[in-house]
Amino acid sequence: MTAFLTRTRGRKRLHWTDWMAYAYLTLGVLLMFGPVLWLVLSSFKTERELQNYPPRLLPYVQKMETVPGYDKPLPIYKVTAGPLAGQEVAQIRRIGLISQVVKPSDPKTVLKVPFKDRKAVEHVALATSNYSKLFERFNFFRFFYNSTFITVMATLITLLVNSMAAFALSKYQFRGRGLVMALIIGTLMIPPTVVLVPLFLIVRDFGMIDSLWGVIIPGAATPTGVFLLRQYMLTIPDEILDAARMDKASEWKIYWRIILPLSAPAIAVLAILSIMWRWNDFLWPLIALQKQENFTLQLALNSFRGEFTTDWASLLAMTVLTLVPIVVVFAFLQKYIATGIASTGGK
Amino acid sequence: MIQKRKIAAAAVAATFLAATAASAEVQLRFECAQDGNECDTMMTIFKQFEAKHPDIKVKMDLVPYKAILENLPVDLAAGTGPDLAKVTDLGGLHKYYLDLSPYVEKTYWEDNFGKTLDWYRAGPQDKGIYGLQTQLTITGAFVNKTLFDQANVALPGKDATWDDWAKASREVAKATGTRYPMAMDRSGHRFAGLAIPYGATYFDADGNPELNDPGFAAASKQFVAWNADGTMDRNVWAGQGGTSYADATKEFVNGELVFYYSGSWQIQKFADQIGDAFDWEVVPAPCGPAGPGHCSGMPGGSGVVGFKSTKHPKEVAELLNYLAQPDNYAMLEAKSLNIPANATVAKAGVKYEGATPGAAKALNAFSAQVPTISPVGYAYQGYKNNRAMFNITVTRLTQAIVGELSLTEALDRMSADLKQAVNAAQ
Amino acid sequence: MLSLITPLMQIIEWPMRALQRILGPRKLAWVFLLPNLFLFGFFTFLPVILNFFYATTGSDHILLEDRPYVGMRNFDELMNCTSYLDPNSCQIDLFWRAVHNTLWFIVLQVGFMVFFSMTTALILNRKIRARGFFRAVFFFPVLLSPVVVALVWKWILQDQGALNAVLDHFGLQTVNWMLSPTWAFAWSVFISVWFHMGFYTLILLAGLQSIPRDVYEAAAMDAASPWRVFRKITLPLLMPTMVVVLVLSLIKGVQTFDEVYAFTGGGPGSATTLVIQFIYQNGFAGAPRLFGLASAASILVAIVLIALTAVQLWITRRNANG
Amino acid sequence: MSDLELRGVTKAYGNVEVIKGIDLKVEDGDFCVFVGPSGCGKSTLLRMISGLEPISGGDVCIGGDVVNDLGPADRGLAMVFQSYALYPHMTVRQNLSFGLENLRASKAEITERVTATAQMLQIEMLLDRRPKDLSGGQRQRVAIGRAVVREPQIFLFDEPLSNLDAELRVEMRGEISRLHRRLNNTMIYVTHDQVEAMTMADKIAVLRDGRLEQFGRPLDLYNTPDNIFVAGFIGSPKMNFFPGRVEAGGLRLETGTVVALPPGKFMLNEGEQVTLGIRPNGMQPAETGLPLTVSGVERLGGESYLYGTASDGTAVTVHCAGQTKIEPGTQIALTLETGEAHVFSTQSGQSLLRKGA
Repeated sequence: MTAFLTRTRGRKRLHWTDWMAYAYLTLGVLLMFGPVLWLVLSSFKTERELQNYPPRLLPYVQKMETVPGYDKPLPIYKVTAGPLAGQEVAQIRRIGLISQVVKPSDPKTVLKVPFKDRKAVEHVALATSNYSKLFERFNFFRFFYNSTFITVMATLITLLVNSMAAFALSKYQFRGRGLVMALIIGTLMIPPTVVLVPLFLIVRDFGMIDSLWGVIIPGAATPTGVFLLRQYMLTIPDEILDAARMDKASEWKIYWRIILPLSAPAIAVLAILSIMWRWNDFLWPLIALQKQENFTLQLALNSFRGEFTTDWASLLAMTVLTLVPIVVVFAFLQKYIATGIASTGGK
Repeated sequence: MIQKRKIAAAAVAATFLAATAASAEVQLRFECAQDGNECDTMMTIFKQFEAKHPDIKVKMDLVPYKAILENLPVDLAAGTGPDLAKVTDLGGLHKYYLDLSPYVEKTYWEDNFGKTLDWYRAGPQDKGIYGLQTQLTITGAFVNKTLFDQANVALPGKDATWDDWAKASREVAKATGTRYPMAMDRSGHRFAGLAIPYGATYFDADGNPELNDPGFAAASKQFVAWNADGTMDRNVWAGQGGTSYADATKEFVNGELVFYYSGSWQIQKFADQIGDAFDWEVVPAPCGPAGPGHCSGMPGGSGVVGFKSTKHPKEVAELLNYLAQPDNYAMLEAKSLNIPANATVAKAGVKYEGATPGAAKALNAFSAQVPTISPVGYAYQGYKNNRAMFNITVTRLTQAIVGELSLTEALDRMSADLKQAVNAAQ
Repeated sequence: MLSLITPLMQIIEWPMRALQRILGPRKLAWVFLLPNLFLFGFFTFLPVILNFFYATTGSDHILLEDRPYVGMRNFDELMNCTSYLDPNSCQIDLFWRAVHNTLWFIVLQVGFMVFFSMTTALILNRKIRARGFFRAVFFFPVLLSPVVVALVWKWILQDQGALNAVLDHFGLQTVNWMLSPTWAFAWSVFISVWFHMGFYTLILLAGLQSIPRDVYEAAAMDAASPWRVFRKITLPLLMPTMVVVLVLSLIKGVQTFDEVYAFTGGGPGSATTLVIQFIYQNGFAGAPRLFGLASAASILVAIVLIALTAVQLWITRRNANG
Repeated sequence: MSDLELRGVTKAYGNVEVIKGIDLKVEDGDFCVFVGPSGCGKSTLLRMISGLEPISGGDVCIGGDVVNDLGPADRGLAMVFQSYALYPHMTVRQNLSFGLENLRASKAEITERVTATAQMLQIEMLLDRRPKDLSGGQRQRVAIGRAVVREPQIFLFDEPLSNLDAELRVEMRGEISRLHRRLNNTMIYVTHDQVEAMTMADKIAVLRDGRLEQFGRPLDLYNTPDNIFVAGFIGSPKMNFFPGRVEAGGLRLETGTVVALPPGKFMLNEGEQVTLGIRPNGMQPAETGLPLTVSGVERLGGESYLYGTASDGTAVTVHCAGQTKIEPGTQIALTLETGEAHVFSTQSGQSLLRKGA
């Protein structure tokens, strides 16, 4: 438990708390990652396999074989009962409750097998066409560019604007500070869904509808970000700022040379969150963007959802594709979260 | 406002007309969401149109269905809508529609699209032409024929009632060990396919909508009972809440369901996914206590409309008129595997492209049901607040199924909800 | 990255220095706030204000200028109950069902969320092997879209889903999870914790970095018991971050919608219908859109949330002092 | 010239006055220590001098100029903070050069001054490390180095040694004193530790409750404290205080003992309530005198301390040379060396020493 809390137990033998921790993590991997892994596997399933009920873990397809005398490959079944029990046969056609089959070794002789006494022979196969279809179907790279542009610009603006505000709100005493803070947290209380329409009308009046900036700008001053950064900056000792002031640093310099680097963990978190929000954002781009050439990956992905049916095979493949960049970004940024540099030299 | 905008647009156009010839090209934006390939097929036809009208370009924005349902009305209200779109809330968006009648041959449209034109209109007095029904759907029942064969139960005949089907399905399910005898999509629209044979009228004598007529109540009672005794697959309705949609496609495709009440749009999917696993069929619309005249499915579907806010009404109308022509329309229906709403095309019959024999047979079976659709079905489909009624039915009926409300309470709540919705929509 | 930022910051330094000379360091705070306040004011605050106006209007028109003023009618309708404890006695019974569900939901969800994200953050903060991998694992679900999350959990929990298959394999009683109101609710809480836990873990992980290592070393020298170390050192020093997590998890807990909606649709019946679903279905997916009612409901929710947050902050502040 | 003068300086937060008007002049090159119990306002006063804390009233003058409106960086000061406040994300070298960069010194000059400072403080080998990799003493040196490198007119120290262990503290004390002799700058040093004050200061300012109690050389404060507070605060162990009353020819203590005082040294009015102050080394065990019950004995080898209570309950500390044989629990008597005694008015606490005596 101490090790839980202190992280600096540098002994060679594993403490029992280490075992606990690893047990927890193993369970975590199963529970947190298992479903995700299943999704990734499922993105390689055919639409038919996805509709399979009950669902299966791995992507299966029925074995097909080319039998001499037949133009198309025939599906292979295993016979479960009767004289042919245990043998693999290729089905030519099914009429009512009877299957007409041939043995691949003897394609001339047509046999009849009760429909109930056969079982499809299946093997694991990846339906990579789910992926290749995406690139044929629409201009994937255009959507990728739009998503990337929105994500990068929005994150940069969010980080700059939010960290400046958080700096002011955490390190200055001024009249109205409490009010500003209360307003910022207060607006969090109104569910975002309900303000979409008013926001749409405002953005329209700014002339930003159907432009990428119309997606970038409105969410840039996120209250969550300001709140998160402010609370982190509160933990930075004021004496460091004083020291910098004595060192003739201007307030702006204190902001970007002292506060920003010292808030690196929180900035990294906000960067990850902002990237994630923007990359995955669906509702707002859906309403703010109209022309297909401005669409983001999420909009394209959701266009697989029709009125009655969803093309899950394509949707899952696209989901996995859109996940890849953000996972890479996370892997890169997560190490900054652990950059503990808060030691100021004091006790 | 629109008038002003038109004048401004005209002025701008006049100024630049001489200067730039290229600016004479008209671009039409078409917003579309699809289940299969409807939008893509329409685009191929539009390409042919472009070839004939080099000055008009059609640009399609393929969007999630959610955008059509939830965002398009906001866009239209805010004046940022597209020129035309494929919509499903046919009556609800009426106030934004462009009247095509000044630009198209009215008699052709009237003769061929007859009843569906009403769905886009404001009311009986309205004689405008607003939309082209590109996808006519009809609700109906699919059965797993193979299971019937295995159980050695004969399919109930042409005039079989819902009750007959329930009995037969239960028998088949029991004999074959199938999990679910019957299922119905979780939709108020589908429920009408049960309610109409039970005598539901949906409108009172004055034409006001209602959700508590005796027929409707009887159907509700039956439906709740079937959910309670396991005749209906409870997962579909009781496993959900609110207005969310759910279907039993999975169960049917996997042979776990004997009788599935859904609609014509499923055919393509069934053909693809069931393949050779079992035989399935579309059966005639089940009847009910209300008698033979009421054996009817619910019509529905989507259509393409132009919007008043467009700067190019003439071009929009030309485009829709082109699509409405028998050859083009037939091609659209043939490729997207839909039932034609155009009388000429329907009479000639559609040669469905790439459809398996089973699918083609099913499509034709549904086509055959179109003429027998009950007037109640047409009226219900054409009522502008029908989506509110669908939603209310689903929400409240589910509450009765899971026991949150008694059936009486549920019916009372439906009436109250409907009143609130109708008031708000006025 | 740094080579990009430095010149930019240096360019801004000139005007900022001039402003500092004119305004003095204290008023400069407003300059730092200004860009954020501008964006916030127009794109976050103004829509919220407009929302208040929507709440006092009726009809299904979308533009505010088309909507007739109805005063407090929307609020009156929502509040019209014989007993607030019995949704069936209310005019808008579904709203009150949703309120009841949501209250239960946040009690469970916020509790589990804070507990598990805290535990996970503490463990991930240790010197363990493959730390980056484990962090990613716990953060992964956050990256998924609600539809996909609901899809995979339906595979697991549906009548013939993976969980029942496992139960069946071990000869245990299977349950149709989606049809039981209690289980569907419990799983909704679970899924939403599963979905969002990584978010709070990440915030706490960053917060843990602000605790100087030497403090722990000193505590280790004092042979303080682990629980005491946590209670007396980690927690107080983590307090600013803890406040973020508590406040955000409460607010976002009340606003839970997407994943539960995609998972159960609010069912069975209305067993998992949460307040935001009510708002969404009336204001957005509704036909006709009862936008006024939805706005009014959102304001009532906000009022309750403000009260709850105030209580929460008051308690954390008191605890921090004591 | 870098003398510092405070004229009627006050500080108030809202209605609460924390600095209640202080006048003080620190000469150029002086090492001046602000000392007082915690909460006396000494750190606030220092921050007001530095410019980090705006003043509410009065003037701060440096080198004869009023600097009230100048920012901290423009006053030509450097400060060493209690927590050192090193920039944790910068190396030692960057910590030292940050201020110089802000002053727009040339690269060459920065390198030169940083190297020189590092050499002087013997931290050259630490230049590329970060603060978290340094020991407490090393961090302290870096903190001082960061102040030194800027070559300020006046150094400000805010309890810089309070985070160090006892041994290091003694060492650093010497170090700072040497630094002062070497740079010969004005230094203002805040501490709550009177030993630090006594050992390092040229001048001590004793503060209490936002007021300046006394300002002067260390030994002046020790020998002629202006009031009971200063008398009790300066000197270790603390001065002993006996309540009593002025009688003809001397003082009658509460214990009943009568003490004769040097005539004319104090302004005494018969019957007045006074407090007799006498340092532990102003008393000796003897055959007769003030009775004392010994409760504890500390033998330090070269000297010993006795702790006990007088008959009226007053706690008393006595210093003895050598290794005393007195055991705890015994009753002894003390003679008081009245030549070293101080007398204060019990009512005002002010010393009753006759000026010029």
